[in-house]
Amino acid sequence: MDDHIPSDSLFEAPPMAEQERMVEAILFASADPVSVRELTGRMPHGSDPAQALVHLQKRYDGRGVQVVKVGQAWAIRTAADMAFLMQRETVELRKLSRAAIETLAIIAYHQPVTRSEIEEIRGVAVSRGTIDQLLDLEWIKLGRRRQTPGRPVTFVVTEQFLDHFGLESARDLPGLKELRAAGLLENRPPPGDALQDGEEDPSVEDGQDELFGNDSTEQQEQEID
Amino acid sequence: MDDHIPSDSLFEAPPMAEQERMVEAILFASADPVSVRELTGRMPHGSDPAQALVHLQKRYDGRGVQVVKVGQAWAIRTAADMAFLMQRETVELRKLSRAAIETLAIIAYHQPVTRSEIEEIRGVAVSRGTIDQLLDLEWIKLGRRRQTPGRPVTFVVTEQFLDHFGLESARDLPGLKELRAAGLLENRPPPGDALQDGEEDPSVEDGQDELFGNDSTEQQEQEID
Amino acid sequence: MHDSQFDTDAVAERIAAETLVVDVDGYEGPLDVLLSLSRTQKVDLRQISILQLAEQYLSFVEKAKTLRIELAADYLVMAAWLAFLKSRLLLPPDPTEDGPSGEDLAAHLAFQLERLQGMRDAAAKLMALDQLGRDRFVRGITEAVTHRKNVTYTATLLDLMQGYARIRTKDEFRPFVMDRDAVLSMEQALDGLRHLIGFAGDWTDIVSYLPEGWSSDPKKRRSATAATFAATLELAKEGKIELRQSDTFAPIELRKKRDS
Repeated sequence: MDDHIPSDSLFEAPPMAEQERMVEAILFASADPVSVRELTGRMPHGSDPAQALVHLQKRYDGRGVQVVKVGQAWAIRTAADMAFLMQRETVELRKLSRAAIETLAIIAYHQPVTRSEIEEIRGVAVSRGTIDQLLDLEWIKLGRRRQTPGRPVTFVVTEQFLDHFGLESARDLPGLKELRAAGLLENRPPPGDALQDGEEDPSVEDGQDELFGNDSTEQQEQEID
Repeated sequence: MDDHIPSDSLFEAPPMAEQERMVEAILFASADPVSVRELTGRMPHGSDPAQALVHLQKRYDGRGVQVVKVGQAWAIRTAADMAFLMQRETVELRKLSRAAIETLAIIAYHQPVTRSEIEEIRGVAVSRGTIDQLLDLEWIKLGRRRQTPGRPVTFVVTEQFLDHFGLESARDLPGLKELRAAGLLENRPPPGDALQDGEEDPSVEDGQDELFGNDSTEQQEQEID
Repeated sequence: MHDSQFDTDAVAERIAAETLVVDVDGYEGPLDVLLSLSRTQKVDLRQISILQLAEQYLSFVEKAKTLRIELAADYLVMAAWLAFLKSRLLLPPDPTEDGPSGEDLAAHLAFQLERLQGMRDAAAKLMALDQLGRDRFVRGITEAVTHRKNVTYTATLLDLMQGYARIRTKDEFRPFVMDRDAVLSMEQALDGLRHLIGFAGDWTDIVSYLPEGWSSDPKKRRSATAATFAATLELAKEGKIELRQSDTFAPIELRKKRDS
């Protein structure tokens, strides 16, 4: 922290207009989202890419390409209404089974979620292949283990998932608020199972908090720590 | 020709601002530069991509990326002055190889020392590359030639070497005895030696002399004289 | 007429049965079947009659049985559970029995169905979003960030010292063999003694047999004493000399064996 102040005065940061050009150049050059951290690392000392991004996003508002936020990173993507021009660029999306799509949705809306919770919601066993396929697409990844007996692994969605579906964060999932308001994201224990599930309760509420409270990415960073 | 006129009137071309967005999106997403003919083919009937390109080029004038003509086709490219952002210099710290460290140590402890002396002490040949690397690092330099048959060159350590290792002079290098006291000797000395060390204090100091003196210091002094 | 009507019914039944076969394959487990059946009630999931649903499910399982369709175990478990639920819902509550009421169980089942439906709807909304590679596109011409690696070699003083110590220690083991100026070997002592024992007519302290120059330096003296002592033992074994020591730590004395 202390280092910053003298170095800021030692090396003058480029004007904001220049910083905006730099961010523009870097984002255009990359197919993958670029994190603010990486932008900071590549731009001259003292630059404020977060600020430059605000300007840049405004500049591209309504253009044929858009500056979008993906988790903690940024990318330029074509505007969705231009899709009809892009037959040539269209990628054959792997056909996902109904099981895979439902499993993905459950992970996205309930994350972090364990396999047995997914099974409880779908009322059917989740095949290894379904999870593998989603892991393979890099749309889901392992989250931190649940602090319950057996310490089961949880699944969370990835930045690639957000990028693919054009979401800034997992909080922007469509219909999330309604589902939550209807109480459908609660992990309600079956009656009679109260004892067994009572133990899990705190962690379940944790899970909800994680989804709505912190950003999912933050939570992932915590995991790394 | 005749077909054109009715179709132009049948399908109204999108507004120029929309056409500009389309060109922008196509150029952005294409893996290769796109010709005007291709743009015409992809855009709605009646569009004038050439005109849209003029607008788009003007819009990107002075930005971090540029709309440029590549042969007969068009592409969005990084502005020339942003090229530096596409390079990432990383400084990789690499440990010196064992051979290099040993060679350097011999030079430091025995300087000035010839290559054949280094080989004699190490018991293995010293590769040209190792010496070159040390010369390159400016940690050693050529000393004066030895006044023996063949007049072999000698090596000595440099100021940079002393700087790097935080030494006032090569004489500050710890002696064998200190190395042993510091537990740096990998092999335990033979029992007889330990006895010697314990009992004969003067000879211990002899040992030090041996280190610098016997072969090296004397020579060094002779040279200096 | 009647016959033909019967035939028509039979055909319809067979078609229904075949549909069922196909449907069982298409179902994603018993909850999915329940969700599908619940749609036939044509009411909001929240107003669904769980009792009616349980009956529908049980008849579904019955039908599957008559058609000899192998239902997976979880379908049968659900059937058993729903039969239990049905009895709970129909019979007046037994005050002696513990556990959740039929209403609680039914409410939970309704919740599960609603939640599954909620997830289905969410999945559909998710897939309807503008997907990358379908609706939105990434940059076609990317520029790789070239990594210019500047390799800086480093070594610490410790590395240097360890390196040197390594070499010097290697050296030390060589001198251990050659550098024997402070060590008298037993062979050397033996050689010397063989020459000298001829002159040893009477008991003499073995210390006096130490070679010249080996008695002042303590280290040399120790080595020479040990070697000489070992040599005298050898000679005694050969029967050339006799040894004696009057007391612990007293001088060890030798003399030529008289008989020989």
